[in-house]
Amino acid sequence: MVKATRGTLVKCDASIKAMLLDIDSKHRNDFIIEELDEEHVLVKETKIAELKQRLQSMMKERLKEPESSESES
Amino acid sequence: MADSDYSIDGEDASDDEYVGPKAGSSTRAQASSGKRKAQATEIPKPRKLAWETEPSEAVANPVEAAEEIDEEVLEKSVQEREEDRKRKRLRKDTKPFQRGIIRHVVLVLDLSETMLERDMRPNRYITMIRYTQEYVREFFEQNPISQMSVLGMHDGLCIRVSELSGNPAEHIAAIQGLRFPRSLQDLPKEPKGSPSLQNALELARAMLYHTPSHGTREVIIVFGSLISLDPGDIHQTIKACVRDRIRVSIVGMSARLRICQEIVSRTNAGDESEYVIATDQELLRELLLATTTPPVIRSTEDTTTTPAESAAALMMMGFPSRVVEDVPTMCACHGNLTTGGYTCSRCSAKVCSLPVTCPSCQLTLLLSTHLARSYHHLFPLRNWVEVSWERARERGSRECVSCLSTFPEVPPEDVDDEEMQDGERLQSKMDGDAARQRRMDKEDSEEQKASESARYECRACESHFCIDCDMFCHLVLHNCPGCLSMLNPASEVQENGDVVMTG
Amino acid sequence: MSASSSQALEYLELLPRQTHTKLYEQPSTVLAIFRCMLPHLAKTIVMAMLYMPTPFAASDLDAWFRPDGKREREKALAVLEQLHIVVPQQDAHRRTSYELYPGFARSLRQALEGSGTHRSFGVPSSTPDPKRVTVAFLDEYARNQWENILFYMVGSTVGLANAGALAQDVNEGTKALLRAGDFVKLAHGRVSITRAGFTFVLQETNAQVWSLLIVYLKHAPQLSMSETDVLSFLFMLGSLELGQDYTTSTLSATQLQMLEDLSAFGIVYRSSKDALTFYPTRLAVTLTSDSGALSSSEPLAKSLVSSNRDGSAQGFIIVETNYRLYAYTSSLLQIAVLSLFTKLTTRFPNLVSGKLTKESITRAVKLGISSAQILSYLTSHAHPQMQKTQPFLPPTVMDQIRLWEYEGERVETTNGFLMKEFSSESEYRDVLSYAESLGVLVWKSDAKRLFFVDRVEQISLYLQKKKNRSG
Amino acid sequence: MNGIDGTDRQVKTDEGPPPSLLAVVLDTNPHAWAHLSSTLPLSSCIAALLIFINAHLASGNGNEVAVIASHSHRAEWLYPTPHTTSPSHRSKLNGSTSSPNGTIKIPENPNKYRPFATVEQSLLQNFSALLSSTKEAHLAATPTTLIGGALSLALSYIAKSVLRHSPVDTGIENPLSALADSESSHTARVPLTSRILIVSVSGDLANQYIPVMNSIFAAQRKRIPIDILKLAGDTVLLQQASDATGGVYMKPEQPEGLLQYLMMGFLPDATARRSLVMPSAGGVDFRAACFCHRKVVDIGFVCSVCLSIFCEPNLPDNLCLTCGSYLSLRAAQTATPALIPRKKKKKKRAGGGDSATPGGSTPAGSSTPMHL
Repeated sequence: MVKATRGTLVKCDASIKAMLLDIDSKHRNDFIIEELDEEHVLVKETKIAELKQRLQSMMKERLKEPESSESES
Repeated sequence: MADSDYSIDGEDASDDEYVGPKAGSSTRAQASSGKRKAQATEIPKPRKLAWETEPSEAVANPVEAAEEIDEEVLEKSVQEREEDRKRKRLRKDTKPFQRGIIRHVVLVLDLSETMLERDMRPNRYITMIRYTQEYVREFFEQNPISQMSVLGMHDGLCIRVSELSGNPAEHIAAIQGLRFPRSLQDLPKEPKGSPSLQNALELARAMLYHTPSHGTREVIIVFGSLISLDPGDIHQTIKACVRDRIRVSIVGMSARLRICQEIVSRTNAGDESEYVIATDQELLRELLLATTTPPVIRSTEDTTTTPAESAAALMMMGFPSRVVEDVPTMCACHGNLTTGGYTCSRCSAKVCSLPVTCPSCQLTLLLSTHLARSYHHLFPLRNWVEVSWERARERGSRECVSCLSTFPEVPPEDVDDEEMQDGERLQSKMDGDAARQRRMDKEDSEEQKASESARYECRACESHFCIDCDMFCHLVLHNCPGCLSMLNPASEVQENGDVVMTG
Repeated sequence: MSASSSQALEYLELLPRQTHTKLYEQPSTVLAIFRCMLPHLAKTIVMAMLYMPTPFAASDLDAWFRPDGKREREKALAVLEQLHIVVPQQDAHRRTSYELYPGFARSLRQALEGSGTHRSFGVPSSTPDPKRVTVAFLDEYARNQWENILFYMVGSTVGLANAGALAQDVNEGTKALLRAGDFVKLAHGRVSITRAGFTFVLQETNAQVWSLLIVYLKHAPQLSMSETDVLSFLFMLGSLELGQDYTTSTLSATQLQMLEDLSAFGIVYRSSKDALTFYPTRLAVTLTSDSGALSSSEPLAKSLVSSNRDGSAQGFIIVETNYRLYAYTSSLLQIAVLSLFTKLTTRFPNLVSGKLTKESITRAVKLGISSAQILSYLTSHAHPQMQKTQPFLPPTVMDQIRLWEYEGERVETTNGFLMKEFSSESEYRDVLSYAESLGVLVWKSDAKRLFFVDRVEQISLYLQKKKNRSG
Repeated sequence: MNGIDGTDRQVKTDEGPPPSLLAVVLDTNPHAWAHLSSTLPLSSCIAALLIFINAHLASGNGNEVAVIASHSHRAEWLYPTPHTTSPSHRSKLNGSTSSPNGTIKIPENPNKYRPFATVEQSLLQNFSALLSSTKEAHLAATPTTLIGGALSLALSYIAKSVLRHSPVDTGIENPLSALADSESSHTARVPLTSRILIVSVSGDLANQYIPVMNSIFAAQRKRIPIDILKLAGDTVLLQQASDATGGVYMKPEQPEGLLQYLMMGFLPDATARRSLVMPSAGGVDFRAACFCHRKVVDIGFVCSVCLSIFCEPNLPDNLCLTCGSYLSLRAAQTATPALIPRKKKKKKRAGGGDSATPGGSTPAGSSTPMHL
């Protein structure tokens, strides 16, 4: 029988996926429903906002962004 | 011959040489109009007589500069100036001249090193190649039953780019082949050396030598150089061209050359308007496209009466039907397998596209629509005249007849004016329309410019049109919606199938 | 179909069959649905079937379409079936044919022919109104009301000092509705705008109106109003004539109640609460006509947005390749919207200037505004001078805005459904190709027999049908 | 959420089909309708046409319509109404119709969608005015209809509407650019797609061959398809029109079912037609009819001056019947402006002046080919 699972499809590159899995494993696997392939993950629809936020903060601490010197004007 | 006579221009006009479809005619007409007006007021002659006298008058008048316009131009509003510009693009002359519908044209391209000049982008050569392809397409659109050949002036010689034929695809492919050769052995024909006008004219003359007499023989030269490196006396060649009634038009890209001027004026019975200079790319394109209009047939000086041996001829032509086949068969023209095509009405050979000369029996095959495409050259739509406020009031027109867009409101007139006008109207009635005729003559003779009331009137049906419809009807449609929307009693007289109501 | 009507279409599609049936009783509703909800080919199909004496055989329908038009055909038919406009049937020989839903067909015919006595296109007031108002007044009224609503949402967020003063005209009902629609939220007694709210503000007026009305519709049952009544009244409003007064005597109680709310939005105008007539404003009459498609009404619809009082309803924004932005406007609302994603520096009486910077864009992205929204806003309000180039905005700026967004957003998300556990390869292929033809397919994995769709209703219908057929 | 790549934005901006302008040319030739009256009276045809027009207006919000009657003695606007006496501006747009002040008062009808009522009302009124202005004399004067005039009106109206829709034109501040590409301004943001529908009942239209042909070429150039619904009679001319412009051609067996033909065959606009199979004229006869006996000919003889076609080479006095030029028959027999192979050329030149090139003499420009 065909089953339809509600969720949010997240498309990202492999490095981001690794970070997502990392976040997931640290939070009782509360986010990810299913890993689909290298670049796609199925995430609970209700949790997507939180996941994004966590990803953002994780990126901030891990990646040192080049200081943008936009304010030349 | 002035532009004013819009009635039938009979045999009597033939002793006057035609000035040319381009700029020349208008200025001259303007010069003559003043005089004619004076004369017309004195003697209210019957219609025909009034303009019959004109040709001699016009010829007697030297071409005068049209300086009087300047003052008016300053006063014009922006809107009017825009309309002005638009109307300039209209054909200057819409008299129903006999035109050479069946044309034989040799297009000569300059492939000398001056074409590498970069004043046009990316250079003259590439610009020319690009525009001539467009030109060929438009040429056959306008002249479907004509023939063309392309030559190139390259390194002192004149090379044959494509043979005389009526298939635009062949010419376009050949012109493209100049830059991007079709076979690997050929090198691209990059511009090289000097051009030779004499060689080009000789070759063109040879190509046109056997064309039938009912068609025109034209050479159109795109010339970018300032020299011509000739092996012999070019004046002899020019003489030979005149003898073979070849007409040469030259589109130059550099300064005016004396020799070009001479070639053009000698081969065009003294008319130099066929020698034009393109100062930029846009102009080059425009000037090229201007030559797609069939040329006016000019009578020679010595033939005052109908010549014993007329050049006009009755041509046999086939009107094949389209066939659709289930199994592909070979076409006679290219040897390709096709599932459909046309079969020659005489020998049943299958050809794949029209118009074409039947490859097996030499019958000209075409569709009736191809002939119809040329009709608007033969029966051109007359230019519409500007409408004064007075006239607009008289007609009470409020919107364009064909597109129903509203005209600007007619300004209120003074009571005095009205009375005067009434009187005038009465007067004009008594004169048997002479006054109106006169006014129209005047309007007609002037250059096409914007109308103060934004209305343009067709003289035949007296309908008023807006500028956009004016442009559309003259450049694209070639019909007058006003005339065609009324049953013209005159049209019933001619049962010939070529009823022309587009006055 | 524009973005605005597709919202309404989505809402309509989700309605149950009974609601559809009831809706289709009114010719004006049917006509409005036909005019602005259906995809173009669906209209063609409906019109072809409307006067057809027999059901339209599926094989004939196939033959009518070109082979490469299959995808469009499936899409059109899916929408029609979803809305219960077309009913598929099977005859004894198991051949499928389609028929129009009789009620829909009857109403559409009445609408086209102008027959019947349904009086659903609005009954004009028979007595001349002594206090007749002009179209200009109605436009002004509508613009004021609508701008107040927008300003209420935007003003406080960007912290304009006099925001409160301007927003006081917004009545409590409207405020509650905005909160219910999750466009704004109250935090510490202050109104602040939400993501959905930003999306809302950046839309074109017509789409805004529909967004708000759909929220209104969703909450209609709570106010003990019947959804059908509300919907058909809205559709009727769309077919009215601007500047004409209509009588309220033929309206139902629900509709009378609605009138009050709608006049608060600026969609209709009533001279007083118990007036016997009402005037639809431009917001109402353009409800069912895409303002974007109409060249002449476009500036009018825009004039509702841009409060350039000098009447230039044209665009006013100039963006230079160096990211500088100049906006010829004095409207507080426009300035507020601009300041959502621009670093504004100077303000003159008729001009504000600023710069698109990385910070300003990322800030906007964080608030939930997408780069596409920013770009479409800038494009649709580009100054005529900018409109001469194609595209209107400098490509470098467009690319940079997108890049700034993606820098912050490293993932792309799509809400929807994962289809799995297909019993056989053929079943998987079949459903997959159906989803593909509907255009709902987002991702698939042939190896795992999985695919992801963003809409599931039609697919589940399809599966059900399949089951019935086989079972 | 939104797509990552920039193409998504593009798709979003140009949604929906462009507005479409339908110009209907209704052939109201009284003679032909008299023949048809038993199967399909004119009144029911107009009723069907009105429903069709409403359906067209409903199919797109920007859709517009124009109706022209091609009557026996004149071609007349039915919609929009021309205002010859009182100035008033109409809006022909479907969405917002301002009431024309004065001339036509549309009674308020709560059962009718307002834009539909406007079209219907003015169409019927103009039509009855046209009928009442038709006199016996007009009917006696001609058995045919002014399709050429009606087509010309429709084409210029469409040309103007297209101009109005292109933003190039609205930008009054840049007349130069408007000028530069008034011929090729197809880059308009909201381009208007237009088509012409001719509901034709008249048979022979040959008396308007040239105007109709000119119209066909204009339509071809502007890419305006001409659809033909032939209820009675038969003319090759209209078949050619639809074939050359890529329009629909239908000649229904049962004219009673007019409405269904209209709804199915003629309603789809250019956007929809891309994915539909539309009926076309099929085998079109492109053979010409000769000007002398109106015989359809396979091989004809064409006057080189005015391009008149004759079925036989023996003309009285060898003068062209149309333009009166003297025509040499020799060319007709030896035929063809054919290319002579190069080999022969040398031989001929050696042989001296072949008669094919009469030295020096140009064709006589004595006669002009037309009657005004």
